[in-house]
Amino acid sequence: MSDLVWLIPGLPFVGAVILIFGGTNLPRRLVPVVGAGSVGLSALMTLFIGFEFLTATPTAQSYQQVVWNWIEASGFSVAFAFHLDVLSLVFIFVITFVGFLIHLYSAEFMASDEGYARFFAYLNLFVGFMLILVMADNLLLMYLGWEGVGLCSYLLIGFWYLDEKNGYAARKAFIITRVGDTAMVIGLFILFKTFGTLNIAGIQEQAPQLWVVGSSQATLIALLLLGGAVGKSAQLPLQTWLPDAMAGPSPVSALIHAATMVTAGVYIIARTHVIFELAPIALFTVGVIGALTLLIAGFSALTQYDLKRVLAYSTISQIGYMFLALGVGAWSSAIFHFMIHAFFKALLFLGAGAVIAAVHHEHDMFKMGGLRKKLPLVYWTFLIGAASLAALPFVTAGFYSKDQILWLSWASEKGNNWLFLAALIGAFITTVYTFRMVFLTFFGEVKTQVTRVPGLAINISLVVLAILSTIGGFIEIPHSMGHVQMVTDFLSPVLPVTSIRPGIESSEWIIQLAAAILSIGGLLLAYFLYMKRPSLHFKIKNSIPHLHSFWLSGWRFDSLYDWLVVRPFVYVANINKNDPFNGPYNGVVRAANFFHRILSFTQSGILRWYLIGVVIGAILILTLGIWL
Amino acid sequence: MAIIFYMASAIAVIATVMVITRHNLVHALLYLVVSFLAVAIVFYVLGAPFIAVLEIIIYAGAIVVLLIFVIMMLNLRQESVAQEKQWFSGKIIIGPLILASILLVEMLYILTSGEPAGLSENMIEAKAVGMSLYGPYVLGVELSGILLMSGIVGAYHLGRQKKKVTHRFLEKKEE
Amino acid sequence: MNVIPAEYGLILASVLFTLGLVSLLIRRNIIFMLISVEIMLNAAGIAFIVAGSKWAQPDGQVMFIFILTMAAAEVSVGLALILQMYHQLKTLDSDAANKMKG
Amino acid sequence: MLFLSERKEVVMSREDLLNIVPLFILTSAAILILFSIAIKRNHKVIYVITALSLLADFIFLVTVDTPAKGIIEPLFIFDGFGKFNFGLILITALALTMLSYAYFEQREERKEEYYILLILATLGACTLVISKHFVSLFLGLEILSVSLYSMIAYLRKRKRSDEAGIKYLIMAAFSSAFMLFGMALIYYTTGSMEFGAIASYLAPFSKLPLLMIAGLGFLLIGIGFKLGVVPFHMWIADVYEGAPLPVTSFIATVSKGGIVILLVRFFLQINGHQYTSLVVIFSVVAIASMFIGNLLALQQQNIKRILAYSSISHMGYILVAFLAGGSLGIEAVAFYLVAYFITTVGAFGILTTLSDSQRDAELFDDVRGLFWRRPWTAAIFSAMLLSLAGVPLTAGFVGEFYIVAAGVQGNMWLLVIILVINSAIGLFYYIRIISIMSEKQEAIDRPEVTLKPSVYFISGITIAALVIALFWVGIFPDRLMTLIRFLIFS
Amino acid sequence: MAIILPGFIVTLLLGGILSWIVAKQSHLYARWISLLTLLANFIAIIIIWIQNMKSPASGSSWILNFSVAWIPSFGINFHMALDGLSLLLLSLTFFLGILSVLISWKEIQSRVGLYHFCLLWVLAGITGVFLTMDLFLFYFFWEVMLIPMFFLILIWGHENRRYAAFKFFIFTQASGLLMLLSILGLYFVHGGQTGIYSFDYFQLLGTALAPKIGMWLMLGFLVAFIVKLPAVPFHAWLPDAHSEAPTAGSLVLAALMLKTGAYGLLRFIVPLFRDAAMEIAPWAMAIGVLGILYGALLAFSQTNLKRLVAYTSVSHMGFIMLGVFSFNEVAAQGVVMQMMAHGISTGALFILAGMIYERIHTRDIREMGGFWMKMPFMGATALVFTMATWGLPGLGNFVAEFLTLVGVWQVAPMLTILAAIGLVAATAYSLRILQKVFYGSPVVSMELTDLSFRERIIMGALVISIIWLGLFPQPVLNTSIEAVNVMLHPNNKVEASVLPSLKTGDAFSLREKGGSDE
Repeated sequence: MSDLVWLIPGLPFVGAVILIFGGTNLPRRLVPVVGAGSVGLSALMTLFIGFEFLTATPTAQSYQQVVWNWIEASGFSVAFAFHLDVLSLVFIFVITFVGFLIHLYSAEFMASDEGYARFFAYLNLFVGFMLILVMADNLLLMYLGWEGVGLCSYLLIGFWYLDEKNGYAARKAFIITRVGDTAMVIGLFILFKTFGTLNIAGIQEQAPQLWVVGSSQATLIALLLLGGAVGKSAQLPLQTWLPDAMAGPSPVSALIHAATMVTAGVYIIARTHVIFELAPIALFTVGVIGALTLLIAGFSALTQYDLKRVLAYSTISQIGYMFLALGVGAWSSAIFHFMIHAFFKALLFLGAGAVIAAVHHEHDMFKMGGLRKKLPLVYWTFLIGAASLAALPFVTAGFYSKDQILWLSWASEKGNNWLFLAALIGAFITTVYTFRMVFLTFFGEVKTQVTRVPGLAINISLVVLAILSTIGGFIEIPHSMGHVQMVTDFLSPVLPVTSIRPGIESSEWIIQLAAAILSIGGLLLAYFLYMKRPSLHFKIKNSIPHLHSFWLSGWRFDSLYDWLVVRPFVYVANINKNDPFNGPYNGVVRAANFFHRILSFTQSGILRWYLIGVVIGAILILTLGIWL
Repeated sequence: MAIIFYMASAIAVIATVMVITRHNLVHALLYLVVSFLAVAIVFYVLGAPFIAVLEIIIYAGAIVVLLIFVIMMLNLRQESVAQEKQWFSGKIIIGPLILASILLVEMLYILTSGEPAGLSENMIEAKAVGMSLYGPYVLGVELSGILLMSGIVGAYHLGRQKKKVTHRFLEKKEE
Repeated sequence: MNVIPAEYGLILASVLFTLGLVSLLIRRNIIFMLISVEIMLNAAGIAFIVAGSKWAQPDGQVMFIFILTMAAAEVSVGLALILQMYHQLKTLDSDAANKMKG
Repeated sequence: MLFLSERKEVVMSREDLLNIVPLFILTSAAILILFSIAIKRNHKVIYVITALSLLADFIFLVTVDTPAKGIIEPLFIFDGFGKFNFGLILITALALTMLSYAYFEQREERKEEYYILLILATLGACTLVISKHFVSLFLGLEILSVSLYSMIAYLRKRKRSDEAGIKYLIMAAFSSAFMLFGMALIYYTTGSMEFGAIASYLAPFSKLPLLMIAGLGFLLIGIGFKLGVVPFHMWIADVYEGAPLPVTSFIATVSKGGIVILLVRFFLQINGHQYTSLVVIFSVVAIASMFIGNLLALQQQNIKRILAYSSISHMGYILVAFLAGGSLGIEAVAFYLVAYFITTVGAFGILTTLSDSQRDAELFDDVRGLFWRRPWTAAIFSAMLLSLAGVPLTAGFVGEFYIVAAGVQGNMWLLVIILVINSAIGLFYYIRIISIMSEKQEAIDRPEVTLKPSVYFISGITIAALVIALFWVGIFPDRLMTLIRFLIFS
Repeated sequence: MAIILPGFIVTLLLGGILSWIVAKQSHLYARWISLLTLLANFIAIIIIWIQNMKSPASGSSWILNFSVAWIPSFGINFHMALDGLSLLLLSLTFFLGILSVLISWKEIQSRVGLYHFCLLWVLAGITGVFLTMDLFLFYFFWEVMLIPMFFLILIWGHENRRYAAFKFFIFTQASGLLMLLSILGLYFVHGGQTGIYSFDYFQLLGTALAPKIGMWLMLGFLVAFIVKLPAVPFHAWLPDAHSEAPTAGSLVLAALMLKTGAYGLLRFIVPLFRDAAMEIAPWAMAIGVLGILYGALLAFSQTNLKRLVAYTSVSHMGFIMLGVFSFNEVAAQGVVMQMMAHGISTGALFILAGMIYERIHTRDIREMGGFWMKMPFMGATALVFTMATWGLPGLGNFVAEFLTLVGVWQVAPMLTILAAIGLVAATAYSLRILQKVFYGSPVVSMELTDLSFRERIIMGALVISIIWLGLFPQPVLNTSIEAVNVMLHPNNKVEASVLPSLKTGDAFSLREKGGSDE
């Protein structure tokens, strides 16, 4: 069965190829069958292979499969090979299953769209590339997947291409991530120069022998890889593309911009954790970036009007948590949070999509309200997702995953108080904006007509995800509550266990209590501001208009980059449009023509003038003769 | 002998200056004859009596006559003199004069730079010239015949509409 | 005083040559130009005679005879052309013959 | 005339006689035509006589086995170099004759004297290439010049023809005067007019005496005038424009070729390369010619004038090879002349076939859209122009290659680089003509040709032969190279 | 067997003439004859390739060798030889040749015969450049390919064709002449040292050059190659020529003719002037990087679609400069890949531009938009090739650029970083194409038809090739590796690589007799 590993990414590609070539000729009914079916098959394959892999005796640490030799040139050798271990299994699992659910959702959600086949083709392509990304056995192949998902993200953000705005958002997303990717590519160059290979396992093996902890080269490489991760995962300072990426259809936001692609940065850091561990500065940077991002995005989320933008900022913020976890060396916690986040954020996006579809594609939360009655299933599932996001204690999966991060950011050897504080504030804000969203959308008076009620496919996906976002947390329960460590144990062959500062284990419950209080406090605050005294939040908003618009615009990062990069680039490009290098050549031409005119003037047609020419020649010759 | 050379040279130069400053073509031609005659004397002094004679016959005689023929034929009258005066204005002369004087100075410098040499006082008689002409240079003589032939044919073709003045004259010279 | 320095002969030739040249440059009347060319050719002939005399050879004189021939042919064709030109342009102004330029 | 020489004591051996027969054939042909005119004017007959005599002369030259090097003291030398160029001039003259027929047939002028003048001019040029003495140099040059005066002004109804004739006459006589003065100075200095004797006089000098420089300088004026190099180039465009097309091509090829050969012979004999002053003077002339010629042609609208100006720069190119010296340099000059002759005759030949009875085809309007009206003509003309530009597949390319090779071997880097720059400038106006031809516009209305097609047949054959030669030499130049090398060093 | 090498060229030349002749009967004949000629050549080269892949490496990088005396007076032979590099480029040439005939099927309606004549002759010249092993012959073909190209632009080009054609011709010819000077210089230096005057590549390979002479000679070659390549600031001819040429002309220019410059760098500069090239390598690489960035910058601001694509070529060719002058094997392999991949991807973009022009008669992207709606198939192919342009992994250009950069990193990290920044800029301009042309709301009201069957074949072939190059580049890399190694390390392998049938020593013995050689 393991021989068929290549089929996991292969099947979605096959689906994509069928959809591309079949295109509009394919019967409309068949489109979702192919699209969702291929991913579903892939998910099944994952189950079987995962099962086999885990039950194999003796327990295999990893499994490699070389499909073919990709590039081999004078010592540069890279294979098209897959690598299976527990880390990738988690990701594959999330990708295929959440992916399948989102496909299922899309089958209904996009049913009336003209580009139905195109949508599924892109989506399948994305799943394929994403799987390659997480299954790649070397960094170059991973880069292939990395760029591939970027491409699909671009295509899907700009899926409704008729609107210029969407195209702009798509380009923005792509180019900004490209900046990060470029840094990563440079990292690959250095890695190759250092190790002579790009094979991840090989690098993991050699790195500790080659570098001591804190080696500058390791730091450099780690920072460059971090660059890629930051771009792809929309972290500071390359986070600005994600809110705009919401221009894509909601399933896209769910799959790409919440569950999978944006967490690729988390994956790559986890994957190359050996390097990061050798580079404490880089690792610390990861934590700081995570902390800052989660705050910045959280504050921005507080002010948004657009339902999906709230979710987008929230995604940035949550990935910030994951980065924070990585930064403090809580590797498995990051992965755990990734998984849970994939569930509830996909759920939220899908729910939001259903809401938006129901109200004539209205995105503004302030124009919604009272949808609780009209869309009960959506409401309930959305509420579950929101609770999970807000990490309401005990019943939600989000609580368990986030709590672990909070705890470790304080307790880990690499953690510190500031990071912890940031995480704590972030948790509070998260609850506030989450329930602001819930209250504004589903409570209050009815402002819009509901025209479209979700059908079976959407409901199934929502329900399944809602279940996952609830029970998903119970696989990892903190010491203070019963100590289940399924994820950490599961990942332990690949990711080291976090070392805790000695002697503080007992204080874990304090942290948990604080977190629980904060999240409930946030809920109450939101309730007070948006349900009880709805006028109050307007007052607050009006009292701090500058801060509000500052947050609304995502801390003005867009304007900053506009001024720093975009405008100068466009300006320089435009002034150069006519290629100044033509200047010298035109100058030569002009000079030649000038001399031509002068010389033509000497050809006056007058005989005596010609004779004078000869005489001058004679004088010159004699002068030269005398002079030399 | 030398004094004759100097005098003849002076006359030649002065006559030539007169030639180039006259407005009237016929006057100029008369000065030209004087110049040629003076040059003929110079030739004689330099020991080339045969050439001196040829100079008089052909340059001072034939060529000048030919020119006068044409002038008569074209019937150039008083207005041409006036025209010539007008063309021969001061401004136009300066440039060429400067150039020519530069050239002259350079030539004089070069000519006097060489080692001084005397001229032989021996006459080279017509016979010697003839021996040379029909000895080593006989093919040259034949080529000059061809040269004249091309002159005739050309002049004949170009001047055909006219009374064949030029033609007849040249035929005579061909003999 | 009896021996004439050879350079003097050449100087005479060059002075006459230059005079011819000046005339050629300043005259617009085409017949005058032809005359000027004759003066120059004659001057070149003088130079040959001087050279022949210097080396006491007849070759200079032979060359003079060829120059003479050439001058005659030149003048005859030249005059024919001048007639032609006078008939077409009704002038002897050499500057008038400037239809071709540039 | 042979009787005369037989009677004298001057010894003329059988070899000498055989050597001089080619000149004799030309002279006889001229006289034969003269008689033929006297009996009855018939264009066709005279044309045939001319063509046959040129052909016979050429055949005689190549078939009759004469000793490798014959000298007729003091005037002539018959060596391989001379004979090669003699033959080249004859064959060029033959081609021009072929092209002339159709051209003059259209014109009501009396045509017959033209052929006499053509033969005499050819004779003059041939004299130049075999002369080794000032007398033969001077006479050859003057035969050429005097014939050309009349040939240029041959079409008397054309004002421009006349104007060109007058200009050429005055300028030629003027430069001849300079040249004669220069010769006199050289004679005065060295006491001889024979190249060899001059060379042996000069041999001990490492630096030229001033008088000698002046003499050579004046001589150069005469030669430079005929070659049309800067600063003696100004006549060239006017004369090219004014002269009838076949005459223009005659001036461009035969007249210049003869002088080039003479220059090479003289310069080599006196070993001019060792005198800095001469080399500098020639280099300056070469550089100026290349630049000024090309720049003058740059935006010119008249094709004849373009070709005139381009010929200035081509002479500059030849001077580069000439200055490079060495055996390669001489070969290059000879080879380039062949290529240049083929190309120039071809280009003017095409213009000849395009001309009508009113005027010559020389304006851009005359060739506009030619590719669509007469594709073959246009293609051939393009080939000729590209050959002038030195583009591969054509003879001009190999010629240019040869020159550059000679220049590189002689380490004349400055000249060679200037040559390259000028090739690029030159390319512009050649391809400009081509682009005019490819424009998709109909040409201005011109009267239809009224001549019998058979008249054009001859021109057509000639041009076809030229095209074949152009590509043959361009693609398989080895034969010609070997021949030149063999003749020069035999 | 070796006769096939001149056979390629002769077939093309004859095919061209034949097309011209039969076009009088029917345009269709001319098209079919051109197509079949190219197809025959393509099949032949593929057969050679396959055969050669089977046989194990014989230690020699040369597969076929053909030599006859041409101009013995100068030691010039009609010498052609085929190694892996030539093989690849020939395959590319014939492949794209076939496509260029196909894309002209409808586009060219006037002077069809002459058109195909020119097209085939250009290809013949390019083939000659890739095959010849005699420097004179190389120069010969180098120039020969210009003329028909000049006519292609001049006669069948767009509005400003005259200017473009002139600029193209003069730039390339002038630079070519400088190369001729260097060739001759090398010839005489070699002859002076060994007494053997020959233009033969293998003879000249071992020439020892004084540093200064070597530098100047190298610069002569370099100018010719980097004008053709082109490298900034010698690129001024390219945007004009590319944007004014007919589609097939742009295709041949971009995909093939530029490669002759790259080929020249690899084949001549590197082995012949190793020391001099090493010395200027930093500058050359800097020029390469400048080209990458500058080309990308200008591509971004263009409004003429073909001009835009032309500037992307400038940008991509910068990688070739960078790779060649890094003297690194990996980078050199990247350069070879870049030649192939850029040929296909940029060629495809020009073809697309041509197809759009056929439909809406403008190349101004401001007048385009929303084409995806009407022409999804075209949009999809455009997507593939814009992706290739910015180097999406999985497509050929990525392999090329990555190998180049990995190689270059070994010697010049800073330049590599700058070049990598160029990749970001590449994303910007290529997405701009997609956005302006295919996305947005449709501005053209006229009826647009999606790709026809013929056009689908063309684009399909290109798409398959670029993906094949991206995913399975190994056959290409294997084919070129030997040749590239020989060029990078001339000392070890050159002797072995000369085939026994060469005899160039006897040429040009006359030269020594020529008296006045200094």
